[in-house]
Amino acid sequence: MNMKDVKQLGARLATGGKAKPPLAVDAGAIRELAELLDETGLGEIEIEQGGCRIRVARPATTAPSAAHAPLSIMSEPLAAPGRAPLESQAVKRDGDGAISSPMVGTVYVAPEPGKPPFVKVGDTVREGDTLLIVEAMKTMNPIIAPRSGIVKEICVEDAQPIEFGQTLLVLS
Amino acid sequence: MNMKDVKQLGARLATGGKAKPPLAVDAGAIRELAELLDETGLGEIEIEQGGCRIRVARPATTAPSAAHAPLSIMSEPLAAPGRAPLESQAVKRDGDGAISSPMVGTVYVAPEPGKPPFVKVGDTVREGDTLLIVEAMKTMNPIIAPRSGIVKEICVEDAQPIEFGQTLLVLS
Amino acid sequence: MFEKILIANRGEIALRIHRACKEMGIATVAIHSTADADAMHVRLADESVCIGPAPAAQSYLNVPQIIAACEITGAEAVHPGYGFLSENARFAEIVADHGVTFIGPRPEHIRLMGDKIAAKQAVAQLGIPTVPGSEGAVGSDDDAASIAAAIGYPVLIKAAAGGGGRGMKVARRPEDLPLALTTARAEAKTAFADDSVYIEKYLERPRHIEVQVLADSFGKVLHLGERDCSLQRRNQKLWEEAPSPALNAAQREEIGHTVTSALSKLGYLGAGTVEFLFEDGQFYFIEMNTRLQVEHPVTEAITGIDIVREQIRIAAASPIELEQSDIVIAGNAIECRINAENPFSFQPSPGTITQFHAPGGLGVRFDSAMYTGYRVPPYYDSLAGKLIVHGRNRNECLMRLRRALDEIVVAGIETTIPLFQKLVRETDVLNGDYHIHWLEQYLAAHGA
Amino acid sequence: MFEKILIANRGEIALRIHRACKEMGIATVAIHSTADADAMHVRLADESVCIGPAPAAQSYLNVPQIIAACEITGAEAVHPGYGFLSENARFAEIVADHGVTFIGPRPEHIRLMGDKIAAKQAVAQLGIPTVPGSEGAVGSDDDAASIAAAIGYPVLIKAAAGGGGRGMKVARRPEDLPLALTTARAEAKTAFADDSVYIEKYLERPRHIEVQVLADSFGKVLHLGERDCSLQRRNQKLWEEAPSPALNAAQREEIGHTVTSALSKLGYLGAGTVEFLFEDGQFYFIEMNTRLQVEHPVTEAITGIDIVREQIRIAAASPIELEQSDIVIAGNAIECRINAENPFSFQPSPGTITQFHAPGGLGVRFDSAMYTGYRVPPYYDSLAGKLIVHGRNRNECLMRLRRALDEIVVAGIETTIPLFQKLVRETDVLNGDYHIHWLEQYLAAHGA
Repeated sequence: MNMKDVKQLGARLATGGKAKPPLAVDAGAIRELAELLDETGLGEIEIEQGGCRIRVARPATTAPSAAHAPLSIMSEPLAAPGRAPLESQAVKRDGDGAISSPMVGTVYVAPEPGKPPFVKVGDTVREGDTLLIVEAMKTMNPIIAPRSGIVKEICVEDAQPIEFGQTLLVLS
Repeated sequence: MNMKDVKQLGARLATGGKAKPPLAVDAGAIRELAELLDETGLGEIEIEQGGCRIRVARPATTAPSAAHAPLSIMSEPLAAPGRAPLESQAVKRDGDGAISSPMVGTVYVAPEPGKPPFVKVGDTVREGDTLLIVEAMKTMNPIIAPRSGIVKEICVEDAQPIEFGQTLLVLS
Repeated sequence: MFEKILIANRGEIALRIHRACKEMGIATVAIHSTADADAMHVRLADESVCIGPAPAAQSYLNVPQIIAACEITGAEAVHPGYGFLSENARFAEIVADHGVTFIGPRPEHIRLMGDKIAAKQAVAQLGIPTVPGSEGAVGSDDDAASIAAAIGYPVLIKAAAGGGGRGMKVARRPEDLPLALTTARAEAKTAFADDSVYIEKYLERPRHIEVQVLADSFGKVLHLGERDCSLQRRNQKLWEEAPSPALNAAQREEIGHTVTSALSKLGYLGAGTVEFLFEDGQFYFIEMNTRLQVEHPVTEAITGIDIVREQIRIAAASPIELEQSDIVIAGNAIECRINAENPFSFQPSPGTITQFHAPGGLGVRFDSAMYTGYRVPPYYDSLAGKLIVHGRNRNECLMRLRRALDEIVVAGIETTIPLFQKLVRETDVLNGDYHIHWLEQYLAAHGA
Repeated sequence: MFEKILIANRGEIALRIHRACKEMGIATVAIHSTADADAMHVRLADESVCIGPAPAAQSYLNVPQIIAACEITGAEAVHPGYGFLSENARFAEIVADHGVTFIGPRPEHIRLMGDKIAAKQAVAQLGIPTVPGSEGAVGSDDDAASIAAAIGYPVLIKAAAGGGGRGMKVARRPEDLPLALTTARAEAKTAFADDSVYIEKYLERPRHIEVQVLADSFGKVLHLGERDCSLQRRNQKLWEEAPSPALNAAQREEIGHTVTSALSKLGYLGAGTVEFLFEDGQFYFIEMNTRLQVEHPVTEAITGIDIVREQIRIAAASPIELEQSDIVIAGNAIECRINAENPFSFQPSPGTITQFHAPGGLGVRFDSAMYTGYRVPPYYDSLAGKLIVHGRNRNECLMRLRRALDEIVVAGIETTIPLFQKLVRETDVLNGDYHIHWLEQYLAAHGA
């Protein structure tokens, strides 16, 4: 169970249990249940009581983990077969601030080689500003700020190949 | 886990629910249920009583469950493939009273066809008494009471084939 | 030979192509939608690129993204598999325009065979038999009678403007013809405001038989025998076998020769399949598939030839290293399509596979992208695996199929396995005595 | 034909035999120890009988219990697999005494081949080449020199009372002989208080080559070509292939003929394997295995013949339906033994398989009783699965092996897979240039 699921569960519980403060009691319960999962080695625990219900579960092992995982496009080839699964490095980040690539291509941080980058960490940007450029099929596609904010992190390097959905930049 | 245990657990949950804020985690109950999962080999346990409900589970089962399970020697052939796994019917019972077969063979409850059985349910037997006979390779092997007791249950029928370790009879 | 191939597909066929590449020492690039991030083809490929969201139109059919994926990975060739972009002539052209080799036929042949009417005319000119019929609308009843006599009864009267079965009548004997014509014309008039009808040969219980072809860039065209794919439901093949229980060696050689000589004249390149209806010893062209087919493994089983490997070699301008006389049909093979759907209602059944265990042993091949914990996504087609069994004769093959079907474990979703467990015990199937309507009739009779 | 067969074994070979039975329409009885209650062969069999606790002596080697299991299930025949009771002549006799057919050779031939000295004498009389040597202890140095000259150098001087390498000296040339004799005699005297020595041909880098034979009750004896099992560690075969990279068709035919004519004279029945050392074009008998062998699937792959099926048919007094000329060697096959052990130290690694995924695709067979969640028990041998790949030629076979090895998932225990992933990239292995000491030398050089 990842944190996102926990939050959703908390929110759902909070809605159901109208009078209670959103997370106070539930978070504790979930934390306790999570500890119990660890302690007991259970797959899941579900509790329902007086209109409230908690179910916690460890995600079932899904994929053959000893199968060699694919190399994401930006990682160096791994030498040995039989390696452990990699999390895809192209996973979208949670949270509103992440700007992900709408296309496959090559990302550029500056309008031209040698020129200063469009943005740096700490810069304040306004909605509509160009943040990066993605080149695909000889076309330059500007990546535009969807809202104003401060550049918290730039997740790519200049001229790096990127996948669809890959996080490029995070606005705070 | 027998019904008595379930009821006790449920009762404790209900009690706990009253004394505590809406969503109380009865860690003791869950720990106990986890132990019961271990003990019983169950995949999951769910308890609901008086508005309270606990469900605990182990991660997914291990063996290919859709593979047709073997027929134990005393069951009728199942017609359809893809059936659910059978628990081996030859599983040894827990507890001191169970007398299990030390060999593969055919069990007889009486010294000769038509004669009265060696023992009946409710009989008092003494250590060394013959309880049954198992025939294997044309040899008659008496099954001897390992201790004195009362015959609580006879688990086999006359002339039934039996496996190694199969429970024949229970002494109380 | 190519150093790196991008596999523009998903599921079992992406894995199939990956396997051929690895056996040739070629690196693979998997593309995938966000829904397929955990898919087997992605896990096994040397590199992977997420090209779009779950809907196929935005991912597996998204040409610019696929081209961009070629560019950033440096793939030298693209294998389209089947479905998706595999018979898209424009895609083949765009790939070529970007300096990447399309592993498949020439765009003009993809285009030609994609137009069913033009295809029929073209192959007829090349000597491939088609369903005989009037060239267009028939005139008088006398004209119709002489055409019908030439074709041979039974004949089908069809509304020229028609469709959906309306305005269609069968005349089984000459004396049935006038009434059939009158009725068909009346229905056509009512339905389409046009009473013109045409006549063609009516096939009552045809088999679906298709011939697998390989053609290299040096003009060599070989056939690998036929497949019998008559067991279908709503034109979806479910059970394919090779060789066909209905063909003898002479018929095989004859239709094989007809097909290879036609495609040789056409200048065809790559793998392809010419599909026929077959009845009373006669073949009637249906269409040509200018791509790898789902059921290619049955041909691989009986010939020992890796068709995907040959596709790749041909695309790399290597010659086929075999002659027609090297192609030897050994034994019998059957493929069952394990679809993620209810075995009788065919209702799709996507979901998580809680347990998966492949069948093993002698003569059994299982091509599948399933694994324990894999989630069959609801976005794509329901094919989840293919069981292919090979035996020295058809009986051994059927018995092997039976035991292999009883070994597979796919829990958590519904599959077509129970249907095949029934079919492999049906007398008609055991006898090879079936036709393209058999399965639908069987399902109707057995409460499907 | 039998209606029901009891499979007196466990693991992958029990499953292998079950599969052959199911394909012949024969019901199966699995026997198992308490440790194997959840085993795959038990799960798939039509019936199962628990015959004893985990230790093999009390279960899989427990003859009375196995006979009792036949009695209560009504099994008409017993297939012993390999290991356990498969080469126990007394078991074969007891089975027969109880009116049950033993699927294997006649007890007298099991007994004969079980006595290594008697076996060597018997096969030599039947015309099978053995390692040449002095008939017994050699006398004077002059006698020794003439014997050595007759055998051909290099020769090995061995203590007649010897063992463990003591009292063993190699003479590579005639001039080495006197010193080798003196030293060997002195060592023999010290070690065994007996200075008699004998001489035999010394093989420096022999290959292990074995010939698979089938003989029916009508006097027909066929050979199915050879297997090369030279890649061994401590006499345990790890990698087997067929045909041998070292044999040509003429050699194959010659040794095949030698073996079949010898076994024909012997009146042998059933499947058997005659094992040889092979060096410089010469074969030297090691022993004969009067049972199915672990590595039989490589022969099945290249001949298409189901050896277990043939065993069962022969035991049912059916004639072999093939002639020697029907046996055609097609392509190459390699088997890798996937053992539950450390790939380099070979330390056993029993435990629970947390994830299992079999390799698939064209030309790949996986024989294994593993499944996700299966617990490899510590009581029995470490063989957990066999990967068998088949290709049209040795190179295709090797490339297929490489990709299949990279596909298998066996998590939770250590296996020999990483060793094979290395071996399949070693030049000597790729060239087929190896002998019975190669693997031990390789492991020593690579830090095993």
